[in-house]
Amino acid sequence: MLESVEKKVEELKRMNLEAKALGDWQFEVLVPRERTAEILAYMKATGYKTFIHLACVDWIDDQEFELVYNLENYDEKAQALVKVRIPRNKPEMESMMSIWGLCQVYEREIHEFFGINFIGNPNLKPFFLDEWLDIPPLRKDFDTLAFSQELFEFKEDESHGIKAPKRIEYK
Amino acid sequence: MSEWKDLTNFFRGRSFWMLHYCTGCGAMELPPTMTSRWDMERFGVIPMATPRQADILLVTGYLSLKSLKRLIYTYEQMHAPKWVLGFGSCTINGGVYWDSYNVIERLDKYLPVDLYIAGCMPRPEAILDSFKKLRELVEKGEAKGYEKYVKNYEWYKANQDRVLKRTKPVLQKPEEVTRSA
Amino acid sequence: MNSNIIWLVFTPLIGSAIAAILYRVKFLDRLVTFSTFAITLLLLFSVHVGQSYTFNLNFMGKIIPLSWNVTHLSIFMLYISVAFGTLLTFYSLMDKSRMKGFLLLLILAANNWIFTTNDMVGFFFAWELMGWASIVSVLGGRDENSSRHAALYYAMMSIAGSYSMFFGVFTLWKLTGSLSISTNVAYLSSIVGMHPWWVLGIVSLFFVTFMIKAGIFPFHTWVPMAYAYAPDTFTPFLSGVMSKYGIYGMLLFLPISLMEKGMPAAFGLPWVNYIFMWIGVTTAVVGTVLAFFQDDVKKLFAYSSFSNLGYIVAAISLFSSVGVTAGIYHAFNHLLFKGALFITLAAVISRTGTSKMSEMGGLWRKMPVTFFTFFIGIASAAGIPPFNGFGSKWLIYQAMIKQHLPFATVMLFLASTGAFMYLFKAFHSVFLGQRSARYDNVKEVPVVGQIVEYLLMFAMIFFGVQPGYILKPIGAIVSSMGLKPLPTMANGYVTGMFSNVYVPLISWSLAISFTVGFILFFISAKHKYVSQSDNYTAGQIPEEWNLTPETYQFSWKFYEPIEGIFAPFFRIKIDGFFRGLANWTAATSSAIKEIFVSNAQIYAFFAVAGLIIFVIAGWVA
Amino acid sequence: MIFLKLLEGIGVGLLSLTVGLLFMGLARKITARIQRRYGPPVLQNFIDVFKLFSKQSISHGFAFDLGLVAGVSALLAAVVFLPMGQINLFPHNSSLIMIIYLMTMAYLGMAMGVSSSGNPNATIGVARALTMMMGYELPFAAVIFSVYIFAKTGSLTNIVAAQGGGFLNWNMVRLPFGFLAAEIALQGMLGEKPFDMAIAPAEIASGPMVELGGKYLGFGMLQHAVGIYLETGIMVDLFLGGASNIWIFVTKQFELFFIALLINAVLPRFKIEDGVKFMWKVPLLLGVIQALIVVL
Repeated sequence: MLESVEKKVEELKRMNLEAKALGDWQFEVLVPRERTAEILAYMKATGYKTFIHLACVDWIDDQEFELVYNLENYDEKAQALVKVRIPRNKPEMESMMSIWGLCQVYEREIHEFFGINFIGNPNLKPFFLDEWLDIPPLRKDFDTLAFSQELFEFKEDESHGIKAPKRIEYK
Repeated sequence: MSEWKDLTNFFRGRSFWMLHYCTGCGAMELPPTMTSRWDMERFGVIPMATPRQADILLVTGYLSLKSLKRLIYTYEQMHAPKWVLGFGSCTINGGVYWDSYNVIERLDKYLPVDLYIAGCMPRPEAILDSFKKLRELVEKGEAKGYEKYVKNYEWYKANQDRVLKRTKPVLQKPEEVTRSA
Repeated sequence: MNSNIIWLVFTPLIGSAIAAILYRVKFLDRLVTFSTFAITLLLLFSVHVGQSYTFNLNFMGKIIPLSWNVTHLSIFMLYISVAFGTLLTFYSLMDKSRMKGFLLLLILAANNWIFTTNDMVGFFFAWELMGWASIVSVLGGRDENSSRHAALYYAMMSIAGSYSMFFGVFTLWKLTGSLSISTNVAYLSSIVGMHPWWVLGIVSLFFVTFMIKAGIFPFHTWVPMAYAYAPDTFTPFLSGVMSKYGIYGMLLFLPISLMEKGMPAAFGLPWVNYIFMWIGVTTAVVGTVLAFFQDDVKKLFAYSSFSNLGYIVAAISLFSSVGVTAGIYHAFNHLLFKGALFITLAAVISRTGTSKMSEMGGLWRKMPVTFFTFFIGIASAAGIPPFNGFGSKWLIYQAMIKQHLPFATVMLFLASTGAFMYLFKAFHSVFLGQRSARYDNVKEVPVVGQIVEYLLMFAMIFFGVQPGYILKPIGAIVSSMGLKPLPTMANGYVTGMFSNVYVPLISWSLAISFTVGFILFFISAKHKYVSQSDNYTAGQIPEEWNLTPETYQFSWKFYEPIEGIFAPFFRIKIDGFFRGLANWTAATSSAIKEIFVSNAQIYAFFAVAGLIIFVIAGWVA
Repeated sequence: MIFLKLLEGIGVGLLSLTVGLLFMGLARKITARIQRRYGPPVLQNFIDVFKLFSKQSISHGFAFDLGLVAGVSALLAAVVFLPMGQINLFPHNSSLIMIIYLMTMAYLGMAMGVSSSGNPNATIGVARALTMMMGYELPFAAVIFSVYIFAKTGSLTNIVAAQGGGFLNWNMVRLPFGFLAAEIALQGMLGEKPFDMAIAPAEIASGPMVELGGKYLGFGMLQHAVGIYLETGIMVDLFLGGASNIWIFVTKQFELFFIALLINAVLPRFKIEDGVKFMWKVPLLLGVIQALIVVL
């Protein structure tokens, strides 16, 4: 494990955050929503200058969305995952555009696919999907098979051997 | 007059100018088909730069709703007679994207497909075979997709509008949609 | 004694007076102008070669003989200028600009005077009248500020030219005691073998004036400004007719000529002619290159005029029978096609209200007659057979090659190819491409304008297919200058030194091949017409991109790659040279003023020194 | 008599179309062989043209129609003045400059047609083609005028006649620098690589041809065919001593075209300004050297 990663994890733990190393060069840190801006600014100031990606995970059993800010430190060759959990019934989050202007695009995308509202982002217009009127498609409660069958008019046809596909259950 | 038609069909079948709509992985199969290993120019098939010049439209792979719109626009800019070749299982039934909310399943609901090439992806041999098959169909005067499209334009248009110009949610009722502006 | 010659001068003057009274009523003003032009054209039929008239003007006790003499050249120039003027004034009947008819008539009077006079006083006076009337005419342009600036610049250049000519006239008068042009030219011809440098100096004084008026490099700087900012219906006259005064003057003095022995030769030409030829070639190339990058369509064609005059100068400077024929022929052709182009531009500008090419486009559906006139105009200007510009360009190449001047010919060929480029740029930017929505209601010019356009189209094709009608009078001019005229064959032939071109044959060939082409076009499968926005756009519909016709029109930075190649040459500014000269003159004049106002002793010193110089000069002379 | 000339003229036009299309087919075949492919049938281009004329098409208005027809017709009108072997319809009227200016009409027509469609790609292609034209016309003009001065005549018939009497009298041997310069200029004239910026399919969607389909594209192809015939024909008359009969003439044309083809098969594309600069450096220098040799 990289020494700097170890150090960073210790440092973050001292700041009352849940942090743990995930591998030799990667660690994650769980941040409460109201401290996100502070921690991200801190990370940026201490070497993790590059914002790579913003991801979102829909933990439907916990009724929570998890936003993952993926940061990179190219000097140390280390990576940080800053995770923020927000409640699913009130999907709201502060925009991090003041720290990385690049966040604008990712937040716009997350808004489109998960319906999370980013406060302070000026442009959250739909980006990929044309004329989307259903619930955001990457939420776990969105039934994509049913949607597909409904929209594209799937019909079973025994004579041509077209059968309804089986739903795959993930465990 | 029928001899004249046969003659034109004979020439048309031997000079397919192709517009390849490279959406998916199928585009990868075309370079070997064009170059020295398989050389489709033997059959008079050469790639063209714009739909105005092309005779056949090769849809190489899955089509998202967004690219379907462009494909229809492209198809309508081509000059008759024109033919559509559906390429790989994605154009037949959606392929691996069978349950995707944003990838269409059957291309021939929206455009008149004259010939499907099965496979995921089809090999260059299959592509060459399809050209030969299409040539036979054209010579017999059976490949009439463009006429079908004109004749059944309302049906095609309705299908296109159903997926491209949605006015209400597909699954949910409007009040259920929780979506902030 | 043929007094009908001076009526050529008086009729326009009378018309001018009437028009000046009526100038507030625009239509009457235009009508009087047109009728005067038409009457002058009719009067011309009574004027014949060889007629002359003399009138002794008693000016404060001195007898100044004013004489008129009609030569082959003058009758030719009179016919083409007055006929074109008549056409132009007929077109101007519906003109709404601030152009004043009486000024045009003053220019006509001067025009007739210049082309017929045989005395230098009359020539100088008419030259001044023409100059000042045209300067005031330039003031009436659409953009008041720019046209004022352009007129001022033009006036400055004109004044410089007038001084130069005045000194020339004065020197000649002092030398020979005669004011007759033909006498003086004969005198100069007789002494050129002994004193080539003197003759060169005197002739240069006149040539500077002519070069300024014709806008030859390096005196071209006023041309683009004056042409671009003059009233739209005056520019055709400015470019078509008025630039030819310079050429006419040069043709008067060329026979002197510098062809006599005693001058060192270069490449089979007297070196003065050789240098003059290169000035012409430079003019042609510089004009072409500058024309590429203009956005103002009138400016573009102003540079084009400038370039074409370079052709003419290069041709006549050879002073061979082919060269002079080609030069005069090109002068006529240039008058016709450039006049037609500027008239169509006036039509377009009157309908669109702009002369910026980047703001136009796609007008061909709305103005088909204008479009076709413009099309034939640029085909002529590019020298495409069977239209009228072909014969003269072809003859110019023949003349150059006969003198074994391949490099100059190649440069002229470059100018010709370049001409095709900028002509197409103008053609595309004005008429082809996407039409902006604000021109949806643009209409074709009124019937009067259309008649003129049809006539011009007819003339461009007719004189292209039947060059003999022009080449025969030019043959007479050439032989009157003491050169062997080109053999005249049937009307359709253009005969050069190396080969002939029978233009009607080309026309027939074209007619048959077009017929075949259209037969093929109509028997093959059907086509249907679509709107201008139905374009291939990589699958995207232009509205989705928020594309408007204006943004979808390619007319800005049309020849950017070429611009990069020529960029180093753009740092040289001829304009800057003249500005520097003006500043220098101002500084010098104030320094000289110091001499007179500061100290009586210094003044006396300079006066004595000047006297001594005069005495010595007189003794030497 | 006139009727006979008319028939001959039409025959010459058909001949030039046939030979041009055949050359294009051979070009595809040879290029394929260089790339180790089998290649299309030699007559593939005839099939293509026939198909194109049988297709329906769209037009952008009468200027579009007129322009495309003018593109072929003006070249066909020019080709009858070209002396080719024993076929020389108008021996007293074959001025080279006249033929070149007549060809310009075809380019003007084509440019007008495609630009009136309102597609900016087409206009960009035309602007590139004209820029390139400025590049290659300059060395070509230098060569033409050298030949003029050398042969003391401007008529192609006489230029051919002056080269009679064996291989050593050909201008190719007499004026080697000029021939090289003209050969490079020919590459630009034919629009072959490395000078094919005008029809760059990947950048500007085949440039001038972007809006052409059906018979309009057919006219475009025919124009290219006649263009090949005319340009190589002029070169044969200028440098290869003409020919005694049409078969030798076409063979000589094909030799020139074959060289252009080989260069085309192996070279990538110039940038437009580099293309013009190249033309104004190497071939122009050669042409100027030739002109100097001729004049001095």
